[in-house]
Amino acid sequence: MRTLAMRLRGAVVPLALLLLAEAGMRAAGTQSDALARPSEVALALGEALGDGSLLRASAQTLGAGGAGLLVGGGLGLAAGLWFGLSPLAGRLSALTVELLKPVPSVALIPIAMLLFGFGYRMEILVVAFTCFFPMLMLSQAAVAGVEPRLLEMGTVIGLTRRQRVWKIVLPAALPRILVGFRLAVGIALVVAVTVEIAANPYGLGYGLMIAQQSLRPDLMFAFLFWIGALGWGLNALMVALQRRCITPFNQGAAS
Amino acid sequence: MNAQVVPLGQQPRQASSPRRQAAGAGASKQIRFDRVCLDLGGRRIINDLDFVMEPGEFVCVVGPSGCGKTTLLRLLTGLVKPSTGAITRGGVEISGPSRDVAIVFQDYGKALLPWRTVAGNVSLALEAMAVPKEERAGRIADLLRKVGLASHAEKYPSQLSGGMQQRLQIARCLAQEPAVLLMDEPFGALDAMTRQGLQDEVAGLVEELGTTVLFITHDLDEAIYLGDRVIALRANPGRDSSSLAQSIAIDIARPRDQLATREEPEFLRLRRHLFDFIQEHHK
Amino acid sequence: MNAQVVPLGQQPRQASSPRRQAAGAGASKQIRFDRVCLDLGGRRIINDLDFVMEPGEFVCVVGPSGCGKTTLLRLLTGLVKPSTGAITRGGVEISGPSRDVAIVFQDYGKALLPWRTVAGNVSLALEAMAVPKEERAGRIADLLRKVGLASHAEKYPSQLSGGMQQRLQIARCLAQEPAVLLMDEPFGALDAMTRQGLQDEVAGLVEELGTTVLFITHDLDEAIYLGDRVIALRANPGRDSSSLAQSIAIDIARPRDQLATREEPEFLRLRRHLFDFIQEHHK
Amino acid sequence: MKDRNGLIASAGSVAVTLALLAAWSAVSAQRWISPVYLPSPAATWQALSEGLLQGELLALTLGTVERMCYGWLLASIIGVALGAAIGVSPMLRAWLQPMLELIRPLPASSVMPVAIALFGLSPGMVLSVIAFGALWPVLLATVHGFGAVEPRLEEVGRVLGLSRLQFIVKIGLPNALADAFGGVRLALTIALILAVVGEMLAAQQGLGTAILAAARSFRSADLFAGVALLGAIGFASNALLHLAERRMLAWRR
Amino acid sequence: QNKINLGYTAVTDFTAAFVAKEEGYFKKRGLDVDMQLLTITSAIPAALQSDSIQVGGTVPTVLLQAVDSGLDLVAFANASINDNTGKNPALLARTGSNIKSAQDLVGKKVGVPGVGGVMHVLIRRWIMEKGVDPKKVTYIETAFPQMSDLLKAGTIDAVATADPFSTRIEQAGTGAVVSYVGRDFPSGFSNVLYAANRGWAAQNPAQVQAFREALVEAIAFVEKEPQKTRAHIGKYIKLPAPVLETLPIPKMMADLAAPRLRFWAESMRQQGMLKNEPNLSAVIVK
Ligand SMILES: Nc1ncnc2c1ncn2[C@@H]1O[C@H](COP(=O)(O)OP(=O)(O)OP(=O)(O)O)[C@@H](O)[C@H]1O
Ligand SMILES: Nc1ncnc2c1ncn2[C@@H]1O[C@H](COP(=O)(O)OP(=O)(O)OP(=O)(O)O)[C@@H](O)[C@H]1O
Ligand SMILES: [Mg+2]
Ligand SMILES: [Mg+2]
Repeated sequence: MRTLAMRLRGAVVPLALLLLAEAGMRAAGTQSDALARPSEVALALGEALGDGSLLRASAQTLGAGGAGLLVGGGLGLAAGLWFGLSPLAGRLSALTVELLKPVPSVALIPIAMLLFGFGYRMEILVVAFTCFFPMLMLSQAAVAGVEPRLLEMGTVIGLTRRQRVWKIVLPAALPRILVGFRLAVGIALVVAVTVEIAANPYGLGYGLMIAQQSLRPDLMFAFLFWIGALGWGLNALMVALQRRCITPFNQGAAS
Repeated sequence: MNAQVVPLGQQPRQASSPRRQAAGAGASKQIRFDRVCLDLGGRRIINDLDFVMEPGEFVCVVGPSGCGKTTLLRLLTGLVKPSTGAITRGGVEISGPSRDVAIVFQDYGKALLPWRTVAGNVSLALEAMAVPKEERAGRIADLLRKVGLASHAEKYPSQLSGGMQQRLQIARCLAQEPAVLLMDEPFGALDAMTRQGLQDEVAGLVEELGTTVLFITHDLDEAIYLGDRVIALRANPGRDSSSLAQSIAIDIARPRDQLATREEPEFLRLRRHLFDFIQEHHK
Repeated sequence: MNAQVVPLGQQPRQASSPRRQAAGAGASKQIRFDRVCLDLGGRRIINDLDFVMEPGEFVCVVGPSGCGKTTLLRLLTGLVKPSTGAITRGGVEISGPSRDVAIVFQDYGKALLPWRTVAGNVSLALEAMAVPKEERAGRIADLLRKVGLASHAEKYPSQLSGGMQQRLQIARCLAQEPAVLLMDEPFGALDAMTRQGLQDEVAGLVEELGTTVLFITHDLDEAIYLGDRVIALRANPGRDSSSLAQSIAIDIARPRDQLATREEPEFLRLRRHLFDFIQEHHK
Repeated sequence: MKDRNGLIASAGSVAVTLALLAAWSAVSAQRWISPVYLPSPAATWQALSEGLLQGELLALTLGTVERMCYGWLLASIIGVALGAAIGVSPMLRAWLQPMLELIRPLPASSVMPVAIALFGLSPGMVLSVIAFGALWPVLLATVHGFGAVEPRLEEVGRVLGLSRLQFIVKIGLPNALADAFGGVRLALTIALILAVVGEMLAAQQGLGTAILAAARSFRSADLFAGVALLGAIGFASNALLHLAERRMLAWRR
Repeated sequence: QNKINLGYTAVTDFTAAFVAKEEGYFKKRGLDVDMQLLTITSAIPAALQSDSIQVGGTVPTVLLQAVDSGLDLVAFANASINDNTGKNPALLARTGSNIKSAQDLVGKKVGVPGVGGVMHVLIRRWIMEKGVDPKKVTYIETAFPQMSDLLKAGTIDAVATADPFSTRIEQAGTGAVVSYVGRDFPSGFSNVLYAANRGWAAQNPAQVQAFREALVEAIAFVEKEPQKTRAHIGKYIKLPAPVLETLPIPKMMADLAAPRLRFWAESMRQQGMLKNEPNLSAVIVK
């Protein structure tokens, strides 16, 4: 009962804002190629869901974004663990990482386009590049932040390096690695959509652009809303995963 | 039956306590501190420490809070390197932690894996030693029984009281079957009865296995009751005086008894002697 | 000069120790445990606890590890609520923490702000009480001197030894000038001399200020030396027997003395009595 | 001793970077990849120095830096404040978090058209979009930092009778600071990216427009010069932040 | 038979290709053409270069700049040409801005659909020919659908745009036409053309030829059957029906020769957009 009420409360603010927008636009009689009333957006959303185009576009975006996430996030995690575990490797790579990290993925799109043309490979490359660094930084920090006493203990009881990684470092760093992964999931979606907006002729970003160019602001906002909802769902999934992996007892290891 | 008050820097030439003869093969290595100094944060914490631990010897360390007892113990594990001087074991310089040196940390709360149960935490040591899976359960149950945690095997550390956490740490160290056991105020969080029980348990175990023990405590009675020798450290040694203020051999027969031993005149004499000495050096 | 062994559930009618008459105005509230039970994780930790603390009284709690001493203290702060029964102070049920109840936690490492210096940690309590800035420095220096940390004011907790961290926590509690002081094995990490010094310091302070004290220790000598009354808790009370195993009034004159008091026949008698009682109840 | 190790590590780190540069140089010299896509380091350096000394690259760079800094500052302040509020108040969490979670994954690039329609093509609009995008890591990390306060410290706060505000300022914030700093660092990177995207989409003069122009006309040396400048900006700002972090989190060492 | 991926953008300049596809003129000549709608013109050279598409509809400015930078692209057919009787492109000024001529644009902000794109180059040339320094005007990249809102908000003072957007801006009352810019230039220079990778064009001369022939046939159809043509357009450009009805169809011409590109080469050199003098005949394959 109470949790239901709590959930409903979360919906109050956005609903109020939507109603306000609807009322305001009706009152002002807004006529625009770039804006649409919430009610029109809702209709367009229903239509796009009904004809399957939205779901198809979602599958394309999620497929490319997911593959990019796996490649970039996986490599980032591996590198983060490596750099976190071996301070030498971490320090040697520091400058290169710091120099490459701020390179915006959008600046890469033209280069990736020339190399691969449009298509999944290009999108995966750009998404992977973008997911790589946050995952690397956060997992490196998570590993470096493991309670030193635990590592000392592990060394003293004679765990091998490998065992220390598996039995101490990873479980202790897991909560923060999951936070990083959650972030990376969000980034992957955002970048995948951006690549589609800027170049790739499929997926949600492409749909968004086409809707805009076809003078369908209602459909454009429907896509925008759907992207938000998708991100929200992914995040909820990640939170559930976090809950499963972190019991009340090992939570303390996160901090 | 006389307290050998050994002048600083000199060590007893011979193993005089019965325990030392009982030393097993695994412990047949002398530990030697050779003019060890250590600076931390620009301050001299330990100065000119020079002493020898015979294999199988049970050495207790006392001294005021902050005098460097924990630091001394960390030096022995190899977790901290001396600024000058060397620490050798069996003639070889200690370069880093080794499996046959076990340590019971003072801050027990931080040395346990919060995501493993009581049994899981003990298991960690067995896993480190590559004990086959099927053997582990039995040995874990055995160890937990020894420290009185048998009925808490499935709890997480955060569900244990302070004393129980410390006992868990001890169980894990015993699982290691170490040749050298370092204990940093291991019984500080225990009640009197549990403490006495564990004192005898540990004393018996190390005697049997010939383990060399360095035992930090702030309880003089405990130091005398357990030790073959008691070492007193000096706070703020500076650069002129050695950290080692005194080394007192305890010539009381083993096995010792919680009631009888503590009433022996030699025990009382040593206690008074140590007490006076420390009081004198305090402030 | 007789140990009043009070039957369970009954409390002394009158304040009989000199300290209780010295109770100041801030402490003029009786604390009453009224048939308190507590379950944690489906287990009965504390059962049917029923006793009264007079204003200004110094009550020591002893009992085996894991018997619920820390839990009892947490009940008094209001951090934990009893499953059944009630705890009142001055007739009002304790609903949550209040500033005039200070607590020294057992796990000192976790109770300090790691990002504040020693002085900053003490300052926290003064800030909570809205002490004007210009007054703080003087009071902090004063408190740090009392616990022997004057020369470490600018260090961070991670740079202190265990004992020093605990003394810092005590200083912060004293800064609160509490009417009720709850101490959970506060001297467990201290060396014998520092410990004795702080025992006398704390005893003197609370006597002067009329503070009511609940003091957990596993050292029977300490309990008798400090307390007006010693309470022994029973481990695993189940649902039939009360957690309160015994309540012993300590009728030894104050101020007490580390050497003289501990040699008094009454002290030794009480010590033996408590010891026997606890040994009997152990296991 | 420590300083010497640090020096060696820094030198090693520079060496690794130089080695990678050399590899790049070799690849472009061998013409394994056409210079249309991959210019040589020398060509990039030339484009860079010419652009900075003679062209308008310097002014564009400063424009981007300014935009990034303001957006980032805005994001950090709002993120920490909002994160603290949400981290402390379960009430606020219940009301706001679901909506924030819904807005968070919206790509800033797709929010831009809406922002343009609502606020016009002003610098203020670009700033608000940068702040919007860079806000999330700060917010998330701060909320997490508040949630991860050691339970014992929370009890200390309650026992000391700290007011809500005092608890936030004296315990919550310092405790969250370490986490928040991670978020703030990430926010800086994102702010830079969004400044560039903003320039590309909303026609504000800056490195973004320069890169876009280079990309459209396939001047790869100019493109790489722009990207290298972005890397340099990110590196320098991060280094400054690192310095600040080391000062503020001195207790960790 | 090889498949041809044809990349195009959502403008009616590609009407001939839509018709050729729909009426089977491609198929008749053995061409298997797939139509791929892209959102940005400037992505087309990269897509050609990487063989994501074999034929791309693009504008001369983009093509010339790509070639100038070393991409080996060629044009082989024309899509549309400038028509100095038409209404596209148009320069519209914000209502109340008092912009009546090129002189009035000094210090103002003009929205163009793509910086460096055809309209941008054209408007700068127009301003210059009116005797004004085009550098004294600020150009802001603005997507077509947003132009009306931005004019209204006062963010920009004028826009260079085309139908249906110019008509919609007029109808909404947010702006008024200053000049139909295309009318101030001669008819006949290429506005949109079909390009390919040089390698592909060299290997497939027959297909190039067939493609051109199909376009010629389609242009004849467009003139005969305007109603059917609109229906075909609706399939490839998704616009609301009323907008589609009024959409003007530009003048189309499949034949491509160097003179059709000379106007652009000149303008771009003037505006400093090309490093080298373009070799126009090498850019075109017959
Ligand atoms: N990381 C450090 N940096 C600077 N000084 C330190 C550090 N660690 C410990 N010290 C200092 O070293 C001294 C000895 O500390 P140590 O922990 O060895 O004391 P101890 O004898 O174990 O005390 P206790 O009985 O209270 O645990 C203390 O004065 C402490 O302040
Ligand atoms: N969060 C919890 N969940 C379940 N059981 C708990 C929890 N906290 C404490 N307990 C149990 O309550 C009992 C009493 O714990 P408490 O910490 O009060 O003991 P204690 O008397 O202070 O022991 P010690 O002297 O060792 O500190 C223990 O058996 C412990 O396992
Ligand atoms: Mg210590
Ligand atoms: Mg306890």
